[in-house]
Formats: sequence, C-alpha cells, structure tokens
Amino acid sequence: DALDDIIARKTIRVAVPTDYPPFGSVGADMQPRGMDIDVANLIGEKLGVKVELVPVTAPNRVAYLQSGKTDLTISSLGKTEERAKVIDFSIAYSPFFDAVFGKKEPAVKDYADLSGKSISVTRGSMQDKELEDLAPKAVVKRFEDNNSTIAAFMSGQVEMFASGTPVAAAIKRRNPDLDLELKIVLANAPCYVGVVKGEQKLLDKVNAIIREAKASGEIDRLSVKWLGAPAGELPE
Amino acid sequence: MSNLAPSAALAPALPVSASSGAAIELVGVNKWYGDFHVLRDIDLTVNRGERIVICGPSGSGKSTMIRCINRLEEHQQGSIVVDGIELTNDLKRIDEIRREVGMCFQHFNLFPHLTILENLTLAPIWVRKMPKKEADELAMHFLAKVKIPEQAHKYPGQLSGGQQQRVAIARALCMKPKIMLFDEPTSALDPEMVKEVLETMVSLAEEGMTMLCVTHEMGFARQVANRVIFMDAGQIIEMNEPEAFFSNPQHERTRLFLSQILGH
Amino acid sequence: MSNLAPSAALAPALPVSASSGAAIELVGVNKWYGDFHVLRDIDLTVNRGERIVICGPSGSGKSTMIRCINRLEEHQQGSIVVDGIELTNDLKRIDEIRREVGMCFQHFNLFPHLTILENLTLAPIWVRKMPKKEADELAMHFLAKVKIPEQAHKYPGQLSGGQQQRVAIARALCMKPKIMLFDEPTSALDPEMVKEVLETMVSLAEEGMTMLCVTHEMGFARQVANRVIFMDAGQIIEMNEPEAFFSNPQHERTRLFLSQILGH
Amino acid sequence: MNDFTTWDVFRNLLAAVPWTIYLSLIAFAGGAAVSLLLLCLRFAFPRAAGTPVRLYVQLFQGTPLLMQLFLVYFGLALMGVQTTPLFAASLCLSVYSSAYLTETWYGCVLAVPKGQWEASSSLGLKHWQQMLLIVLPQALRLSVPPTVGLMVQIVKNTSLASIVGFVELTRASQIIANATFEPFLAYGAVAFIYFVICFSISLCGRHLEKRIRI
Amino acid sequence: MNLSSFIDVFHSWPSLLNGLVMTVMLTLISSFLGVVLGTLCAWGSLRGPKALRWFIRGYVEFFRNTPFLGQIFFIFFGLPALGLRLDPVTAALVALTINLTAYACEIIRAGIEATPAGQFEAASSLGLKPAQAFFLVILPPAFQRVWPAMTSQLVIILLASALCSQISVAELSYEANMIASRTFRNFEAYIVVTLIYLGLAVLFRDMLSWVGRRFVYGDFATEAQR
Ligand SMILES: Nc1ncnc2c1ncn2[C@@H]1O[C@H](COP(=O)(O)OP(=O)(O)OP(=O)(O)O)[C@@H](O)[C@H]1O
Ligand SMILES: Nc1ncnc2c1ncn2[C@@H]1O[C@H](COP(=O)(O)OP(=O)(O)OP(=O)(O)O)[C@@H](O)[C@H]1O
Ligand SMILES: [Mg+2]
Ligand SMILES: [Mg+2]
Repeated sequence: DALDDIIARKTIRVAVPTDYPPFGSVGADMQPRGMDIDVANLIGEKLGVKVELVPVTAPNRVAYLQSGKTDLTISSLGKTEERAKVIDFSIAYSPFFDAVFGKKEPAVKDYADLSGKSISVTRGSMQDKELEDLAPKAVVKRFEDNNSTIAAFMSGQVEMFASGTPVAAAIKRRNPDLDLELKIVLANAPCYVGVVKGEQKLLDKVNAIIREAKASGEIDRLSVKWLGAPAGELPE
Repeated sequence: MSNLAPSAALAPALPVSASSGAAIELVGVNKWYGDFHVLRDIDLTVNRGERIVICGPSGSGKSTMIRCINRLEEHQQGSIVVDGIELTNDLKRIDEIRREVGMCFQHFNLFPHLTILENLTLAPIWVRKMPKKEADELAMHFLAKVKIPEQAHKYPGQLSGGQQQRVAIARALCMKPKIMLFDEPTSALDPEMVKEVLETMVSLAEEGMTMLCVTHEMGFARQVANRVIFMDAGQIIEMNEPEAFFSNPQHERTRLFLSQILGH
Repeated sequence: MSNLAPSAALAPALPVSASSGAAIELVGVNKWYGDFHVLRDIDLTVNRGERIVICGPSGSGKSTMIRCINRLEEHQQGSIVVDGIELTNDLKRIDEIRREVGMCFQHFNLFPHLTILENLTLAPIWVRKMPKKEADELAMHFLAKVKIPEQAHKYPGQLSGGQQQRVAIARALCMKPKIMLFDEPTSALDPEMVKEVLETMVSLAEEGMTMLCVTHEMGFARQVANRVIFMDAGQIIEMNEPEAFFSNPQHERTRLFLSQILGH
Repeated sequence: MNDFTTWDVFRNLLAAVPWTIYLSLIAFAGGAAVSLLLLCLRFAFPRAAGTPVRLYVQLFQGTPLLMQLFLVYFGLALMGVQTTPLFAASLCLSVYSSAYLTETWYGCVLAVPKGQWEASSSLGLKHWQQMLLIVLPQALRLSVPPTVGLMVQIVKNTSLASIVGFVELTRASQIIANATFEPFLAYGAVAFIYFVICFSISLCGRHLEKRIRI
Repeated sequence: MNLSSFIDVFHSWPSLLNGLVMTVMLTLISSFLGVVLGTLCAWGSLRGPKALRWFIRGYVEFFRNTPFLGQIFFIFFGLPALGLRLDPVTAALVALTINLTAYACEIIRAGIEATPAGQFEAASSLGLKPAQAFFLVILPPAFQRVWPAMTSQLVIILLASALCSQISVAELSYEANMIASRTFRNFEAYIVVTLIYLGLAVLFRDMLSWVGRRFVYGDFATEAQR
C-alpha cells in the first residue's frame, strides 16, 4: 500500500511544476519554489518523510502519477471527470480561476465574443477543455508548456491567452507596463492534490493534512505569500 | 604494341607551312603552378591541316601545354593565338575559341547520366542552339563515322573503353571544330581497343583536320604526324618530321626516352 | 611498345617437363558466375620453374583462372592441385596454398595505412610468425632486390605507380612463395614505368621462379616465357612456345588477336 | 519573484552543461558498444544476423526519438518496470545512436576496396587478421567524418531528454525562461552554448581527419 | 494496456488523419524547398564570390550546430520582435526548410566535390557556360552519388517535423498529444503514432528512391561513375 511504502522509504515523490509561477518556478539557485512546492513540503513534513520534487509539465503531470513515477502530483491541478477516471483527487488546497486575458482591445462581454479570436492555451490544461466547451468558435492554439503559451501572446502570435488568474497576476507584476487585462472568467477551478488511483489510505492522510492546515491558517498564509490574497472558502 | 609499318601512307603528305595562316601560335609561353615552372618559353606554330604528335616523360608538361590552348589552364606569360583569336581573360573569346577547338581526354569524360546520343547533342543544342532534330541527325552522322551508330541509346557505362573513346571523339566533332586536341586518348584502354581508336584518329587525319595529339603510340606518330615534338621539364627539346625524329634524334634525352618506350 | 629482341636470352631455357612433379595442375576446371560460364574445361599443367604467359581478349577469363589458383574465386567443377595440395573448401589447405603462392594485382593493392616496410613484414610476422627483426631484414633484402630500399619508410601513396608495383612484388616475395601469379601487373602503369616493373619480373624469372603471368607485354613473353597461352571465351584456345606462338599461330582467333595487339 | 541577473541565467545554464555532456557521452559510448556488437554479429553471421540488424536499424531510424523516450519512460512503467529518467534517457539515446552508428560504420567497412581483402587473403592472412590489421584501420579512417557528424547530432538530441524530466541544457533554459519571462535571453544563451559545444566537436573532428590522412 | 484501450485512440481517427496530412504536407514541401535551396547554396559555396561563400558557410555551420527546437522557437516567438510575424504552419515550414537547406547544402557539396575534374573540363571544352555545365553535367551524377545520404536526411526531417507541435502546428504528434491529454491514453496514443511514423518513414524512403531514379538523376548505369 502506497502510504506504507512512503513511510518505509522515508521519502515521498511529488510532481511539481517549474514553469508555472507563482505555483512553481525556480529561483536564481535553480531550486524549485512556489505555492505547490510549499504545499508539498508541508505534506512531507506532516508525514515525517523527505520530499523528492519531480519537475513536470502540464501535459505530462497526470502521466507521471498514472505510471507510478510519483506518489502525488501537486501542480495546480484542477478536477475534471476525465481525470477523475484515472487518478484520485484530494480536497482543494488553493483557489484558482481560469480566465482569458488579453490587451484592452477588443472588449469581451460574453463567450460569443471570443469567436474567431486566436487564443493560446497550454495543452492538457483545464482551460483547454473549458475553452472548447464555452467558446467552440475560438481559434485555439495549443502549446506544450505555460511558457510557450505566454510567449505566443507576448510575441503577438495570438490575441489572447487562457490561464489562471495567479499566473496573469505574476506576469503583470513582472511587467507593470504590459497592456494586459482579464477579459472573461472561464471557471472557478481550485487546485487539488492528485493521488495515485485507488490508494485510499494515502488519500485520506493527505486530506487530513490539508484540512488541518486550513484550520490552522497555514494554507491562507501560503496563499497570501504566493498569490497575494487569502485562500478563502475552498471546496472539500 | 606499336611499330607501325614505317612506309606509312600519310606521313609527310603536307608541307610544314601550309594554307592560310597558322591555326595555333604559341609565342614565349610560360606557366607556373605556384613556384613550380611547368612550361618554359614554349614557341610553337601549328599550321592549318597539320598533325602534330607530342611525346615526353611523365610530368614534362604535355597535358598542361595542350590544356592551355583551349584555356582549361591559364598561362602567365607569352601569347597564345588560336584560329586568329588571342587568348585573354575575356570570357567571350574563350567561348569562341572553345567552339573551334575539340578536345579528347585520357579518361573520355563522357557524361554518365546521358545516353550516347544525348552526350553528343548536348553542346550543339545548348551552345550552338541547334534544334534537337537537327542535332540528332548530326550526332548520328558522326556516330556512324566512328562506327557505333547502334549504341546511340545506351549509356556510357554500358560501352567498352574503346567505344567510349570513339564516342568522345564524335562528341567533340559534333561541334564542328577546326582543331582537335587529344591528350593520351588511348593510354587508358585495353590493348585490343587501342587499335579501333587509332583507326578513327587516322581517318580524321586523312580528312585534313588540324590535330595536336599527346600520345606514346609511335606507330601512329609515324603514320600520320607531320611533326613530332619531344618535351621534357616544360620545354620543347626537339621537334622534327617523324622519320628524322625516330631514326636520328638530336638530343641525348630524346634518345634515352625513345629507347625506353620502344625498347621493352 | 614491346617487340623485344627475339633472340632473348632465357626463352626456351627450361624443358617443358621439369623437376619433381607439377607445380600447378588444373584438370577439367569449370566455373560459372550465375548462368555465365566463365571457365570451360580448363586443363593446364605448370611444371616447377616454368614461366607461363596468358593472353586473350578482355573478359575471356584470364583473371578468373589465375584467381582460382589461389582460391580468390571458387571453381565448381574439376580439380586444381597446387604444389601437391588439392584445393577444396578445407580452410587449412587454402591457407597452406596461399603461403606457397604469391600474387600481384593490376592495381597493386598495397595497404595504404601501412608504410612500405610494414606492408612487407605484415604477412611474415602474422602468418609465418617470424620475429619482427628478422622480418625487417627479409623485407629490406627484397626491397633492395626491387631497387627501392630507400623508400622503406614512406607510405604507398607517396610512391609512383611503378614503384608501388615493385613493392607489391617484393611483398609477395617476402612470403617466399614457390609460385608467383601476376594479373596484368603493368597495365595500370605509365609507359615509362612499365619497363622498371618488367625488369623486376625478368630478374625473378632468371632465378627460376615458377610464374603464371597475365599480360599483353609480348616482348616480355618472348623474353621469358616457356609457354604462351591464348584464352578466349573461357577456354584455352592455343598453347605453345613463344616462338611458335607468335610466328605461327594455329587458330584464326589467335591470329586476329595477335594482329590487333601487335599490329598498330 | 524575478531575481535572475543575466549572469545568473548563464551560470545556471552552464551548470546544466555537464549533464548534457554526460548524457552525450553515455549515448555515444552506449551506442558505440551496441553497434560494435551488432556489427560483429553482422559480419560473423551475415545470413542469420543480416536481416534482424537491418530491421533494428530501420525501426530506430524510422521513429521519432521523442516517442521512443516517452514509450520507454512511461510505457515500461505501465508494464510494471520502473525506470529513472537517467536510465530511460541513456537507453533511448544509446539505442537511437546505435542505429545510426551501425549503419554508418557498416558502410565504412564495405567502403574499403575489395582489392584490400583480396591482397590480404592472397598473403595468407586469416579472416580475423584481415579484419583487424587491414580493413578496420582503413574503415576507421573513413569513419571519422560521419562519426563526428553523428556525435553532433547526439549532443543536440540530448535536449529531448527533457521530455522525461531530465534537467539538462534545454530543460534548464525552459525553466529559466519561465522564471524570468525572458525567453530570448534564455534560448539565445542556450543556442550559443550548443553552438560552442557542437562546433568545437566538428573542429576537433576536422583536425583529427587531417592528422590521420596520409 | 490492452486492445480495448486502443479503441479510444482509434476513435479519434479523423484528427489522426488531419495530423497525418499536415505531417506529410510539412515534409514534402520543406523537402522540396530544402533540396532546391540546398543545391543553390552548394553552388554558391563552391562557385560564388568570396563573401557569399563565407555567408553560406556561416549559415550552414550555425544551423547544423544548434538544436532544431531552438530554431523553431526563434522563428515563431523571436521574429515577431523584429516585425516578422508568421503563422504557425508557415513558421514550421520556414524552420524545416532553413534547417534542411543547411544539411542539403553540405550533402550536395560533397557530391559535387567528388565529381571527377574531367567532367568540368569536358563540359567547358565543349563550350558550355559554367551554369549550363553545373546543371546539365555536374549536378545529376552528383545527386546520384549522394542520394542515399539525402534520403536519410529527408527522413530525419520527416521525424523532426514532430517538433512543430511545440508551436501549435496540428501535425501527427500534436494530434497524438491531444488524444493523450483528452483520453489519458498516453501510451496507446504514442504507440499508434510511433507506428504511423515508422510506416511513413519506410514509405518515404521507398518513394525517395523512386523519385531519385525517375526524376532527379535518371536511370543510368552506375559503373559509369569514374
Ligand atoms: N594543378 C596543379 N597544381 C600543381 N602542379 C601541377 C598541377 N597540374 C599538374 N601539375 C604538375 O605539373 C607538371 C606537368 O604536368 P602535366 O600533367 O602537364 O604532365 P604530362 O606531361 O601531361 O604528364 P603525364 O604523361 O603524366 O600526363 C607535373 O609535374 C605535375 O605534377
Ligand atoms: N563477380 C563476377 N560476377 C559476374 N561476372 C563476373 C564476375 N567477375 C567477372 N565476371 C565476368 O567474367 C568474365 C571473365 O572475367 P575476367 O576478369 O576473368 O576476364 P579477363 O580475361 O581477366 O578480362 P580483362 O582482360 O578485362 O581483365 C567477364 O565477362 C566478367 O564480366
Ligand atoms: Mg598528361
Ligand atoms: Mg583481368
């Protein structure tokens, strides 16, 4: 059973992003840091084991978990029906709003206004799926990682990009002059910890740790540190 | 090989100074490869219709000399006048001269990706702008002349060496040159094939073509040459009518050379 | 070239059936390349010390025949006995025979990555297990014999064609073979270099080496051969002493061939 | 959040260079070992081993390395064989380079003129002696330029190891680009570093080629 | 992983087909352009003025010594900063072509350099102009000589086109990725697509040897190559 293995191994392997600030990026020392990394460390600490961080990208983070390469994936993962078929989800640990961002012009009042607009999105992300459902007439350009998605927008290859509010905030902080605003929200998609399918004991343990951290205000503290605001109400 | 009957039909048929002006005239030609002095003060006048054989040891500059005549090599000093046109760096003149001068190489240098017929018609069509049909007829005419019209649609790789060399001669003839240069045309051939190529060259000579020929086939030289030239170390050492050249060479070096190539 | 003085020193020096048994014996040898019948019922006995020249048109199977003798090619029918050992598929026997038989090729086939000396000592050291020092001495002895001891430390690419061929002969001699095979050893050479190689071969012949030589150097044949063989289309058409062979060929085909290679 | 200086970018990229070199060496050594083995098989048993070796080469030259990596890393895991990224990258790169090396080196051996075989057999050398003393040294010389070319390819292809999460040059540049939002600095620097590595390999190759030409 | 899990993958056959068409199109167009431009570069680098030669050398060395991924990123993300914005497919075509041109130039140059000097000489002594000699006489046998190397390089380009998915070009591996992230049938999708690539590579190789014989250098006896 996975939890026993982790305790026996004295390490827990966690998939985290390194291309998705503020959830995960690297510092000048090339060490990963961010919301997701802190949550991973929190869980490791509570389990009393060492944390082994495995850097992943959005498209392959589920594959890592599926193939047993990691025990958990903490990489701003949102919950979908399809994903729930192949992995289990904990309770949410962080707020996250998917949205479309772009320059001031043109205005977007509803999803129909996205028709014909070119929008970059990271393949395999929640936004990809949401765009397809909510704005089927948008011209969606899919990229391998968050960086390319953003770079496509910055270089003018697309008119807008879809990502999370914290991501856009991070960009704005980095480039205050950038003409960037939230065009329309796609979904409220808080982040969950992904757990190997069928490992109930491990899942329960992770849930317990997160609940406790929420209660103690630890989650809010991390949220303020990385996202600039308290986590607020998160779904169970 | 060699040792053709000395009573050859053609040898001194033509007087040394013939018809209207010289076909080729080299005056004080010098050439260097880097520091190496390949041609030293070459003076040579070839009259129209004259047939000259050049011999000499390897590396003596024979190839270099005839290659200077159609500007495959550049000379650095002296003047070369071909068919009244002086060779300079002027590209147009070089083109003009090359149209008048045909050349056959030791290794035939047929174009392997073209059929025999296409090898022959390439230059008439692209240089002389001849219509394809006419070029084909011309080519077949010369193929018949070198006695291999039936090979027209094969590729060079499918022919024997002797046949390939005859094609190379026909290819040069298709440009209707006034002068033909040959650089050891038979030395890459099997002994049996040498004969068929030499016969083709003899028949050319009989038609009065001006010919300059580097060869060690002394039988051929006796049969058709008006003059034989011996070169060594970039110089023309000796030049004489074939009879005198072979029977009574003036220079020690010539005598030694002749003894080597005739002796074994 | 060619036409050596017919009063050659060596020619019929040795009686046709000499010393202790045959050096090479081919009986009813047949060989096919796929459907193509290259060798047809070849019968040939070469006595010890005998020197045989093989000539014939291109493609007649001359090379194939002598390559069968040291098993570079396999024959399919008949028997080949070399120095008392019959050639079968037994690898040990093939090795034994190859030690007794030296071979020289048209294109020399020296090993380009080894110096001349290393070319010569390679086989003595690895096949005869000779100590290096001894092998070096042997090699220098034979290099002196072919008159190029000063080239010992150069690489083949730095030598002229004639020198390379003499190295190839020396290389074969270093194995102290009882029999030497030559496949057109001079046909890839410049006319001047032909002579130096032929001289080396003549001196070998003078020492009584058993030799089988494919060549069109008829002067050489007259000078050293005990017998001349004419092949055509995979058959031995004619075999005779050189005097008789050249002056009075029995077969129409031989006559035609001789007229072609001697005639021009 | 951005505390990278330009120097940090370079420093961190340079820190990843050893991994790229290490992976390249493994790929080349592994590839060479495998292809020598395959070549021995192919020359020792031309009938039996010829077709399988050809199929092997065909298979690994005909599929993208990216797919091979993904299948080995995740595919094997799914079948219950857990591998590390290092193992997967080493395996795939070795197999990939062995396919190209096998084909190249086989061609080099065949390119040694037939006359060399004949001359050495008529001197009585055994087959292995011919191979070792005559053919291989010449094939080796012929093989220098294409082998150097392949080494450059291998160095560039180690960038695909990033697919399985291996932090070598390319991956490092991606990570840095994401952290700094300055993709051009990161990608430009990394292109420069690759160029320096690969071009010096080419230059060494050319030098070697000149030195062993006689 | 069992057979039924492949069904999800095959369900998406229309997108696989679209990806296949895109991959084939990318490969064919860039192969054609790359070979043509490579030929011109080879000519320029052998016969052109000195400045052109140095330029071509630099170009070739640069593109042969940097990863293709970086090149495609630069063309797609970097060029807009210089005011040149290419849509993904055009950018992919440009990147593939530029990359292939560098390799093709080297390959063809080697073939031309192996041409016996006698061929140039024979052509010019017949009075052919340098350009005529180059295209009529020198090039076809040079192509025949290097066609195997060229074939390998073109197959490499076919496989490299997979990287175009990184700039959102919907080619075969892009569609595989899409299927993978929709259905989480990663391995099945990759196996299927890997096999498709293998089939494409084999077919492409055969096609190239046919094209070579039929159009590029003609069907002449090889022994004639001296
Ligand atoms: N491109 C070159 N660069 C330097 N030296 C050259 C070049 N071409 C020829 N040579 C040298 O010039 C000399 C004359 O060469 P040439 O080919 O004219 O001799 P040749 O008389 O035709 O000899 P052969 O009978 O061997 O053909 C030789 O010593 C040769 O090495
Ligand atoms: N490996 C081979 N496969 C098929 N046919 C061959 C092979 N080797 C030689 N032949 C053919 O066998 C015939 C005899 O060849 P061989 O080399 O013995 O002729 P040759 O008398 O030595 O001719 P040459 O004087 O040209 O050297 C030729 O027609 C040749 O085409
Ligand atoms: Mg010459
Ligand atoms: Mg032969």
